[in-house]
Amino acid sequence: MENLYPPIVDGKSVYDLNSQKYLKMWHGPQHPGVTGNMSLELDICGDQVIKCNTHVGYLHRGFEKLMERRRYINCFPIVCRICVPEPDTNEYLFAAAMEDLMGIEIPERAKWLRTLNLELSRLASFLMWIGGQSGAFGMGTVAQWTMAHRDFVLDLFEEWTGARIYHMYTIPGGVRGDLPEGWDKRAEKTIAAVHKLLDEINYVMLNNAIFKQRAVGLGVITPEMVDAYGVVGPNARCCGLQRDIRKDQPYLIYDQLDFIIETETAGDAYSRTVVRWKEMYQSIALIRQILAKMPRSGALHATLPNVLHLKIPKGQTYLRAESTRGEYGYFMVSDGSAFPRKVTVRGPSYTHAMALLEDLAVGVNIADLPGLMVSLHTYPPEIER
Amino acid sequence: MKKLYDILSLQFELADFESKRSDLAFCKVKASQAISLLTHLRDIHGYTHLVMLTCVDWLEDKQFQLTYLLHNYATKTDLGILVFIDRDHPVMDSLHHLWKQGRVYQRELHEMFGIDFPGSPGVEEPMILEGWQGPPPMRRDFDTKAYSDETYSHRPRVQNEPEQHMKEQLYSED
Amino acid sequence: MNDINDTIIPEPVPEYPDWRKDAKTLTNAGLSEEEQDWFCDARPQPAKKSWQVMENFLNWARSNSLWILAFGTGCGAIELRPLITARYDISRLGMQPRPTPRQASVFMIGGYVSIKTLKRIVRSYEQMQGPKFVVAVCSCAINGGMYWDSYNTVKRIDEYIPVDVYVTGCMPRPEAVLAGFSKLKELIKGGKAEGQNLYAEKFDWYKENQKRVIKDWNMPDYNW
Amino acid sequence: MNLRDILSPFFVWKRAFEKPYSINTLSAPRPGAPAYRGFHKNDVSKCIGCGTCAEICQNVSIEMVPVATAKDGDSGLRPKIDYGRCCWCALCVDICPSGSLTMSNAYTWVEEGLDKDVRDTFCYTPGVDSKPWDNEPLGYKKPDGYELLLLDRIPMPHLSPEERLSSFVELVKGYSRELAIREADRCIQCGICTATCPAHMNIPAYIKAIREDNIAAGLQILYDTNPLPGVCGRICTRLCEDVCALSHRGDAISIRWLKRYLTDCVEAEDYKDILKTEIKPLGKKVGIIGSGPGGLSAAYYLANMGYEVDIFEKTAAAGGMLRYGIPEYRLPYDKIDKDIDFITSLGVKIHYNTCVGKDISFDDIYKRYDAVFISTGLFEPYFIGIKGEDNEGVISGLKLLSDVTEGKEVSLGKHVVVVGGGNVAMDAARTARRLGSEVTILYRRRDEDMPADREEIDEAYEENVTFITQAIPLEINKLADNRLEFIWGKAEMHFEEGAKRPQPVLIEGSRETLVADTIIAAIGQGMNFAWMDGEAFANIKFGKWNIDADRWGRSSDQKIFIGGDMFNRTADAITAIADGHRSARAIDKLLNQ
Repeated sequence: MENLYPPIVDGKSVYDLNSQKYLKMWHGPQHPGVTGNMSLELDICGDQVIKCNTHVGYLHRGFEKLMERRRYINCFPIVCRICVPEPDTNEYLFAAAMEDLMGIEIPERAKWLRTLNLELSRLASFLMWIGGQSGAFGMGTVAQWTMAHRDFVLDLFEEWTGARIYHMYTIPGGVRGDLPEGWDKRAEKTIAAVHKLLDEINYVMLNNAIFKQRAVGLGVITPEMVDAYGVVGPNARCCGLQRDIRKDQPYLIYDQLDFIIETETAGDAYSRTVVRWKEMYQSIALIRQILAKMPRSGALHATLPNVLHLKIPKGQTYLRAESTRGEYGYFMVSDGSAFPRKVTVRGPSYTHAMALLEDLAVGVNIADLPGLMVSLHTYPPEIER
Repeated sequence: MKKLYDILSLQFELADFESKRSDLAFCKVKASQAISLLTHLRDIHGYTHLVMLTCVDWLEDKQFQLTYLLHNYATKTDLGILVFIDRDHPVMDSLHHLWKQGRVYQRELHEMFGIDFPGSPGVEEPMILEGWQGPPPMRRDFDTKAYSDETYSHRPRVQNEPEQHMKEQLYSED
Repeated sequence: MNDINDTIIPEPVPEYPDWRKDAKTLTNAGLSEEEQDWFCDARPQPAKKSWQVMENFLNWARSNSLWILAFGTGCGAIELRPLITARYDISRLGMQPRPTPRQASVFMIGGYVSIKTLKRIVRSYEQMQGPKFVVAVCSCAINGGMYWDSYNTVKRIDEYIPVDVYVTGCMPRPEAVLAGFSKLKELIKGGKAEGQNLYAEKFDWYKENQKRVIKDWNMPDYNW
Repeated sequence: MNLRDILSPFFVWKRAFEKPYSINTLSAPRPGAPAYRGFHKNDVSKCIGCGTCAEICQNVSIEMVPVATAKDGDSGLRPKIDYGRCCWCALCVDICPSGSLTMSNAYTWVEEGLDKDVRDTFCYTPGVDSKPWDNEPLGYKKPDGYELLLLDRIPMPHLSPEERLSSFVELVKGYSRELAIREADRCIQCGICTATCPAHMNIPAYIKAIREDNIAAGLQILYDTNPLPGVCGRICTRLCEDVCALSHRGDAISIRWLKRYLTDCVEAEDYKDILKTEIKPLGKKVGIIGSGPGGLSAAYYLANMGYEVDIFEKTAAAGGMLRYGIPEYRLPYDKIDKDIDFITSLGVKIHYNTCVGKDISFDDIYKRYDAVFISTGLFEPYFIGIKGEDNEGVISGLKLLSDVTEGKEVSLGKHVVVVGGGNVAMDAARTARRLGSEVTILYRRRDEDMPADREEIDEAYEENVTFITQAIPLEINKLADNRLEFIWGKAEMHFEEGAKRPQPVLIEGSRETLVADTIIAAIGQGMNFAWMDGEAFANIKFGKWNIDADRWGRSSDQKIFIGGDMFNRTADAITAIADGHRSARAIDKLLNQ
């Protein structure tokens, strides 16, 4: 079999596609194994990938262009659409970048509520991801459970913010409204159910012989690769790096909360799964802490100038936050007018799905490719925006 | 950050140091020195993480502002390197050899702003758009609404301004 | 008020030629000569109706086995996952996601459609076996939604493929999408979900619209 | 691989015995959460059609469409929402100034797609077109604790009540630049005020100019419709603020103070440069009787159009009621002079101390001029109509005010009673306070029915004026020590259907007494037609209480135009200014075409 694979010259495979030995195959955009809407252009030899090209742009809406012609307040509803499974990070960062440029301090309670919002959406996003991860390795049962539990979390969001997916809760200047009466109790119930689910996932998925066989050693990220590829978040933590923006550059009230950075050392798909699985426990603990410590009265929203003709002083800033996928950042440039000059969104999937995946996919079986993709936790809409 | 700036300015022609926060600063550098400055920052000063590379179109000044944002995990600080290049002939040195994801950023900038990065692999290939025939869409002089109105059809709609409407209704003969 | 509130007057939609009068074969001009051989050049034809009793029976059968093409075209796709999993469980309604267009009968357009995706949608739709139906969810598919001034998304999907049922919302809840599917079932049972035949009848009009926005047409004209 | 890895997945089979997650959504659809953002609802009776929802909607999904019903301060438009555009962000609900727009928790709307005119699918006007969720009580409403609009007015710096009483210095200090910009920033630019303002001043435009700190542009906008902005910026009755969209849930924009800020920012010398008046003389002459706001307004616009304008004024200074009817602490004389001087600088001639009918005959004027504009105003005070009113020591409010203006020595004594609840009553009472008297105001109806500005009433309270409401004057008697005994009776209020204000009815046998040195009657003024005789009036028809004229002030004699208080019943400066402007255009139409 060995001689089937193309020779490697200068670190690159050399082969002729027309030689009948190799095949070009498109994987996606219309493919159940592809998260979101992207496609992989594969050159395969047998069932092994020898070259992978990522194609994105199926979800390009031109957000950065649209924001240039919308008032600041009018950008607020559109930013959450950049990342569908976890919109709140976008909302928070956009609002925070605006507040940073304007020099506005938001009320203390708004900070707690924003943190709660971020953590809850982190939990929902991870639940969705773990369903994809298990589904990609053929374990539909776990996907059924996690999607249902994600829905329970979304019910909490719906009651709190008025919408399931796009909460549009973190508005520039603060938050939109308080927790409803009795929400804490229902939240605790849902969180307890998720906690129980996580314990079971340990049995069904992480200790599953098949999952272990397929995921261990798949798509290994070494610590040297991390900076070279701009790898962030759980993908960086899976190879032993203690990097978490919530600890390194605490924003909102993360410095008042007690949690640890979960790491693994192997750097493969399995350890990435474990890191995220552990992080969900952290997230649950954080939500419980917030609910226990949160101030129950106080202002929710700082007074802004009239949003209809709000102008932001000239300047530029960069704000980052730790999303489920790693560093999410907003670079906002204001030219002193009522419209943003430029808002650049740095989605963590950008580097993971483009440069990193293309290199990690080489040598992987086609059957494992969806698993590898999901284990990098990429969401295409934040790549092309 | 200011200290670092002072050290760097011994070697490079830097200008316009702006400290935004204690952990974020921006400074300007000449286009010809940018890549060597980035290499220097990465290898000597620990700015190992290329957070992003983006472009701001200053149409009025006929300039593109390329922003290379670097992060130092040890000191937990960010340094934004601003490079201004001519808008009519936008060419910039490539950094694909420093960071693997650099070529992706450059490919996107080539497509969205029409900036050329000679030597960057695949920079000419379209990344996001397919069959795009207009000007690079993220440039300020591209009007997305006009393009959209021209290319796609919307439902017809009439917008009444309250002030105008009341004038017509209540005191038009004055 | 600023320019975003300008009045928008659309261009008049061109009259489409009657396919019967103009029944020539397709040219597949977007393909290379070699590739032209790979695809057929026949036009789509409206399905012939059999006896009413038979037709009613078939419609009943069709309405109870709607297989959805698992192609998440926009944000709307995110509500497809809860829908097909335990909580909402559309298997109860005889529906399930299918990975390939050849096996699917319902195309769910999940909101905004960028030009690059539109190409794939058109191809996937044409590859689907008849009878086929389209459900468009989210406001973006109806009139552009929040991307009304974007250069890269189409505003009204019904100009490019025929849509049987619309569901509005941003996002529509899974229940609303379910209501859309129930409506589709009703229409199919009543024999009113004729999108596929409409596509065949107004084929030239649809093609013209598609080619107007897909500037690099390198696909077969009718990918069957 | 160890045995545990193989066996542990089977552990979860216990789930098979748990309750399934599936919910039966088909037979009983789950309602949205109580605060779910579903389809819109609009309380059309509260909606004022200000269009702020359309303004903030980034998707342009809201169209303002005309509806039949319109009330005061209502544009007659209602939002029509396109659910092919809406993104359910609910910014429209949050910003709605009247609080009429809300959302229901309904979320299902399905339509067939084929063979339909798509123009109106998924479009409807909430509250006007009926929908199943109209009466749904649940749904998203603007949450408490956060506000997109700035509802609180920027407080205007005032003199303290103690400082005020010691002099006639203007008590309102005026906005500083920073405060004015902050106040202007609150405006949502809906333009409902423009329709309500009698002069239809382009209020949103000049507020925008203030916000952008473009004083010159703002002044030009003011002079488009109002040649006495400095005066109006101080004493305007500001009907605009009553209908301000923000007044429904918060404080109206201080439109008047912003106007004042604009004029205060510009020195009198700079007016000419900013307004760039270029006059091309037409060689026609217009005579104006009365130099009140109506006359001055007509004079300004006519002069701008190129007419030669002469104003006849019976007193020694121009301004009419502005000067003689409004005390200095509200409208300093130099501010009147600033506006009038600019008008005279355009070539308008004012003949002072020229009383028509006495010093010059109206026939003379009628012959000399191509058109005549009459705005003599209401200068005959009404009497209370009770016994003893002719006693010395009973004066009219107007007389007190004009005496003070003219600098005459006025001695009111220790105790003063003012009868009336209008602005003149307040002015008279507060002037008397400044002259050192103890003042009591008697008013027939309740406190909240007083026609005077609320602000003035509050300021009168601050200045320790005593108010007696629901009091009907009965009799005035002269006492032995030359003081006056004022007898009044308590009234009760009778509410009649359809009436705006309740009717006071005297309680039988009620009789109270006050002792005062001076009694000031300030219950309104009427007109005097006595001077109107002569040939020129032959063609003029008199109505019930006034000269017959159309809304442009054209009387039945085509050369004679009327305006001001004698023409409209609002009796305020801004309406007179509007009349002057309207008549000026009508005169121009008459003479120039």
